[in-house]
Amino acid sequence: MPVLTYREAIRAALSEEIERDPNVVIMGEEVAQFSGASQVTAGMLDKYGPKLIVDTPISEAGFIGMGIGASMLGIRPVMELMFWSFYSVAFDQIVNNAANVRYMSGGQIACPIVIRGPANGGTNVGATHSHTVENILAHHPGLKVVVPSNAADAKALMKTAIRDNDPVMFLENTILYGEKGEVPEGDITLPFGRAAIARAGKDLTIVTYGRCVLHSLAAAETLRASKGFDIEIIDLRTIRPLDVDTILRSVAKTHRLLIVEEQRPYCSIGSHIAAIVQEEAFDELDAPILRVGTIDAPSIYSPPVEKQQIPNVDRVIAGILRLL
Amino acid sequence: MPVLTYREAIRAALSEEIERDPNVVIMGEEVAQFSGASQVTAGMLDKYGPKLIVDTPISEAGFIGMGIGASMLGIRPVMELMFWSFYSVAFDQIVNNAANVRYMSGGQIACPIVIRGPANGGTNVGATHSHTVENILAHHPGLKVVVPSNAADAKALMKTAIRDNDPVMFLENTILYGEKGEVPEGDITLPFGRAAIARAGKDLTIVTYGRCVLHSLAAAETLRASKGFDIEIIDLRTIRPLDVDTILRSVAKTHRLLIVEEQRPYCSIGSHIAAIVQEEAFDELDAPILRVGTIDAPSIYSPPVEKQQIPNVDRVIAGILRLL
Amino acid sequence: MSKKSTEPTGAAAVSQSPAASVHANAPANAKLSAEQRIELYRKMVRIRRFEERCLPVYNSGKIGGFLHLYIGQEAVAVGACSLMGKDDHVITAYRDHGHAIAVGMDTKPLMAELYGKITGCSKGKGGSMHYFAPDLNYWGGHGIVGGQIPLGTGLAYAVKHQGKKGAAMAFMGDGAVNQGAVHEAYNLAALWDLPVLFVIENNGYSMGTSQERSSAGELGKRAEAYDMKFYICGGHDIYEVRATLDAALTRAREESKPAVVEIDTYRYRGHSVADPDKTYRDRAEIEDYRKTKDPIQVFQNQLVLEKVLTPALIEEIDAAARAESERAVEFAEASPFPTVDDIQKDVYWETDQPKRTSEGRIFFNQP
Amino acid sequence: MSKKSTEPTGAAAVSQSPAASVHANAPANAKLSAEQRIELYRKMVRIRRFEERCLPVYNSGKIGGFLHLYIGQEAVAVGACSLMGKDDHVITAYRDHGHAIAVGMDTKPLMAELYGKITGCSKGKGGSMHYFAPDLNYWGGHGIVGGQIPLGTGLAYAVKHQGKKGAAMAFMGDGAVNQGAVHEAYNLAALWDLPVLFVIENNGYSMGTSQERSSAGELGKRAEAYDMKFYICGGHDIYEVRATLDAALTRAREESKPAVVEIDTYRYRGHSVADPDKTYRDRAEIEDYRKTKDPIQVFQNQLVLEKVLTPALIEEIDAAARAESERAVEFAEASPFPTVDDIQKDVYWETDQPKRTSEGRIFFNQP
Ligand SMILES: Cc1ncc(C[n+]2csc(CCOP(=O)(O)OP(=O)(O)O)c2C)c(N)n1
Ligand SMILES: Cc1ncc(C[n+]2csc(CCOP(=O)(O)OP(=O)(O)O)c2C)c(N)n1
Ligand SMILES: [Mg+2]
Ligand SMILES: [Mg+2]
Repeated sequence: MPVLTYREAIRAALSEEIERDPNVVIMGEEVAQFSGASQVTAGMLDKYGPKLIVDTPISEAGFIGMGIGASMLGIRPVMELMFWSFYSVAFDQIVNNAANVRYMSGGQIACPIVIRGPANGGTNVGATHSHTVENILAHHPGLKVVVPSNAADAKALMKTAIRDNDPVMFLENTILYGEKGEVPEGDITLPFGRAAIARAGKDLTIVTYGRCVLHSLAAAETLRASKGFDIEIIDLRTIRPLDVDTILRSVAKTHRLLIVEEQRPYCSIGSHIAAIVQEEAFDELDAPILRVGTIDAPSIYSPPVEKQQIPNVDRVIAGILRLL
Repeated sequence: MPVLTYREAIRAALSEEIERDPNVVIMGEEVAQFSGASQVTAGMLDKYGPKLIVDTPISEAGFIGMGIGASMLGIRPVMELMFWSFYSVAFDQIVNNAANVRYMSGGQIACPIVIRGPANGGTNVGATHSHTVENILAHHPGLKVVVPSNAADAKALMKTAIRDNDPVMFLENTILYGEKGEVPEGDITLPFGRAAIARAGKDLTIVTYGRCVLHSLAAAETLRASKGFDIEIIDLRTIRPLDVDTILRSVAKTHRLLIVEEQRPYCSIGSHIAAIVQEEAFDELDAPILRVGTIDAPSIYSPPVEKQQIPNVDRVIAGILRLL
Repeated sequence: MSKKSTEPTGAAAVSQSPAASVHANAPANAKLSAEQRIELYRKMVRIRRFEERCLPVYNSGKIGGFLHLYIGQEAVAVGACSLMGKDDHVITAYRDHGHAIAVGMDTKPLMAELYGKITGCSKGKGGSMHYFAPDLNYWGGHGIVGGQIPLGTGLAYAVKHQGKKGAAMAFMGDGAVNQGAVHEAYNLAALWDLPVLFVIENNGYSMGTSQERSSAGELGKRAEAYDMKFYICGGHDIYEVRATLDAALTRAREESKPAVVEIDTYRYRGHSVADPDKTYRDRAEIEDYRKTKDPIQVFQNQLVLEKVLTPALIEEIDAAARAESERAVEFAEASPFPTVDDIQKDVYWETDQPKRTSEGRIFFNQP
Repeated sequence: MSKKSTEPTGAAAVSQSPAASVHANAPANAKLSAEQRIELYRKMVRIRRFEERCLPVYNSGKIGGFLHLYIGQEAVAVGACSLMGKDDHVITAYRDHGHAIAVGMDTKPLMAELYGKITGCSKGKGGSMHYFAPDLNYWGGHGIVGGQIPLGTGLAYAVKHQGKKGAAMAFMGDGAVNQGAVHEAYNLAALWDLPVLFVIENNGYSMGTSQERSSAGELGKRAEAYDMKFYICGGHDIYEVRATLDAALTRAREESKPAVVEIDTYRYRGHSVADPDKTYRDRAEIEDYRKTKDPIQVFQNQLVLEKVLTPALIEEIDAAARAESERAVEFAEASPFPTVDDIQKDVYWETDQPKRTSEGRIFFNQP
């Protein structure tokens, strides 16, 4: 199987879909001539031309709203936010127009738009550029939220996202862009809402997604070697829809749950999953559900300290050891 | 004790604070000449003049941002959002500037701003005007979030909010504005983070806030009469800071917890409280923590149906009956 | 309902000695047949009678939330929408009844929508602010001031991208121009030559705030900041509205160029029905407009002068419009409400299909 | 560090036969003492040497995140900030090193901030984009494009509200003018006569997007949309910057009037140090600016003409600036990092005090 970086995998999905469907356009700040601030769209302008690969002014509310409007007429815009953090200036367009227009029109309108870009900390870009926004997006019915952890998933989920007739919020990760993985060739898609068992195990369940899957896998291997723990790791892949069944099945087997997420704790995805699991698997739990997340403060710049603020292998290990 | 409406209580707090501190200004769309879309500031223009009671254009990002900037120099702006829903167009100013500027400056700057307005459903104003935003605000460290359920609290908490040196998000409720209550005279404040036991009981704990306190009290009285249940109701009053100790103490007594909130479920305040309580009171719980909230869809317009979408007395009773 | 609370349209109400519209000979108007002229007039009357009929329904408590009436502004929506070709699109804000009827929506589902009935044009989910008819190229009815303007720009983008010769008209009020999203859309449209008209219905007030208290400078002229063309015209004479927008639309379609069109108009009622309308303007101001510029009267006078309308026809049109709104009320009254199960329909495209395409939980219900 | 990677400032680098600045006699400049002129020059050199010194540190991996260099634009910040009185305030975007030094910040905590050290001006919490010195009326350093502009408007509002005769300068780039918040702030400032200058540092590019690819119309001229005055000037001649801003500031302070000031300038380096700077402009364009308009060279030539600077003094200033940046590096190197406990400090005013004022849980920690 070919090995691609996460970045290349997304680019491959974008390219294949643009070739497949004339309604697909790629838009955002610096996606064309500059070849993408994170190089995701590198080379695409040359290949597909300026009608399909479009640089925008720094006007997120304007161009995201424009994309939503265009999607109502059947265009399938894939809009890059240079950082998902910048959704803050387009927030109204996303949570009111994209999420609600179908509802307010009694189901007459579909918005097949994808909004994509990196949403993560760990790159020392400070409090205004390091938001993890999956909880805030997922809170809004009408939106779908995707957070791939590896190249193969990123490609397959991006293809699904572009073909989806609902607005899909696609959250990437600047630190994962360079990570390599085997990516099956051909037109492979993955349905939303199907989690992956990233590692099967029986002693404890870790529910996680995005880059934290990597931390969790490393922590599990370390503790396998040092303590013989056999940890199951569930990679959610999508946040809304959410594969609750896979989580519940695993908890019914391990009876212990740790949630690892790169989110600030208050009303995080992890808090929601904890609420669901304690409700629906109350009798299965042998211990409280614990969470490892981002230390509750704006993102600190200081590079070595930011490493400690967000989840890392050591903090995941510490979390596991509180449960086992 | 004088009886005031919730609306009058807030107005009294605003008036007393404006008289107390020359740095206080009231600003927002239609707060002056029109006397407030919800009449909260009625009469204040005549009394305090246009320098202190200021009508703004429909530019939430602009005027909220302006207020934040002014607060850095010691002004204490109390900014009205005609509906909290409109925070969506000022989102960046709130979550990046108000919440982060202290942090990014290493603690050099304080933002003593209050942003206030109604945040609730139930008035048939549809999907774009009925957001309950407490979870999204509370998620962001740097912000404080207040949600008073009655006139006395509204007054005392508003006074605290205006004197507070951090940005305070003050969430009112259009349906509560006309509710009357006794309000002690004089300069009474309430510290943030101190919940009220709205009703003492021993069979079950309800944690709630805002208008849902009223539903919960009514449900408790109904079930007291019909079934003899003795239900404890905790009114959080503030969402961040959160009075976790009072919740835990109550759960240690009742061993059963129902959370009632007017929020969509995914990553709601209730999901977060459930996550905390299952973690910190795991052995105290005799049953799963349940939640009664808003049915997970954008706000429907249809008046009789919207009544069913948000929590109401019947739905709270149904929730209680699932636990007792 | 009592006839008293309605605006007169009978010939007796003509308070001015009518002077012919100077825009009657503009190409867009000169080519109109008598039937077409009557149809324009009829639409304006139908809008007014429909909205007047809403008032007692609202006061009886059967309509919830907001009700923003368009009364006084009818010539704008009717004039504008009468120019739409098959690839032209319209979007507006919450004051959206006029445009809905102007594009051709049936008043029964409109009234049912106000009642929150499942037979409403948005199944009772949207209410007064959220009328939509994508089949008629009408994209609503939006509640966040200015938020629809980027959407309208996107409609124009799509039309252009798909190689069609259409244009989008994105309507907003005078207060909306101060929203950031409007400015961003202006720049995008001008930069990319998108065929969109930003139509400002300047009725002088954003709620209780007069234009001079909310906006620095002149509204239409702000287009110049983006090297965009702008037009300013009166909104009481439907011929003037049509003449102006015809020019702007033709340019948009042919040259793919955006423009701002500021149309001066006036609303007779409060901002919404809940607005007591006592704090920010004089009754005299309203009366003056009503007497001298009422768009229905002005057009009626014109068509009488043109001998297209007769007193009998005027009465007939009015009676028909009243009867129509009565039937709309009957339809709405007789229709059922959505059920609690309907709450979670129309949220996602996929869950509205017979078979879901994704797996897992997509709604997070609680008891 | 190698001298090679730095811009020359020696007299040898003067590539043009210097012509005296036509702005030398403007009141703001005519009144400057020789010492003051030298100080202006010194600040520009200090900014440049400081930033040049950052580069190898960045390349060694000791600076994380972004590093947006101001090299080429020094005359703007130094010129502008040299006009500040005690009630004048400044705020800018992420390209904020120049303004920081211009308002008088010490370079040691600036360098330490880049290292992420607790001795940094923002305790290592802000990094390159977030320099602040409220004690010097410098309100930062902001990362969201355009987001600082309403804040700057608020500074002006506060100054006016408090009855002081000051003004605020809110800096932004040419790309930022297309943000909605900027437009909203323009309208507010014009409507309410706030003493704020919106200073556009037009360096021709927003990242890789040239002005004509991002903005319709002319930037400064957009002020007219709000009936606001605007000024356009070159940014390579510090006298011109000072003459223009002096007029605008005086008007702002005296008449409480806002204005837009567009200053044409240029950045030599990529958008940030990570930008390979290969896709969107020619090297020749950079070289041309550097040769003909380098602000330090231009001012050096001017002051040599004025006989205020001598070759020896030029060398002395340069050497001192280099030594200063070297000391800044030493200071930063020797300083400690914040601890994990520091992460939750400086979030809330109240938790930074010896005693909290609220009760309950305010942070929600996890293991
Ligand atoms: C972002 C936002 N802010 C405030 C409101 C509340 N609001 C609704 S309509 C309105 C006035 C708008 O006036 P204008 O644009 O002139 O339109 P008109 O009502 O006159 O048709 C206001 C302030 C809103 N819906 N959205
Ligand atoms: C809202 C927002 N969108 C995008 C970015 C990413 N970004 C940072 S700087 C920049 C270019 C800004 O250019 P300009 O305003 O001309 O300032 P300059 O960098 O030239 O000083 C972009 C797109 C951002 N920080 N914030
Ligand atoms: Mg208006
Ligand atoms: Mg620039």
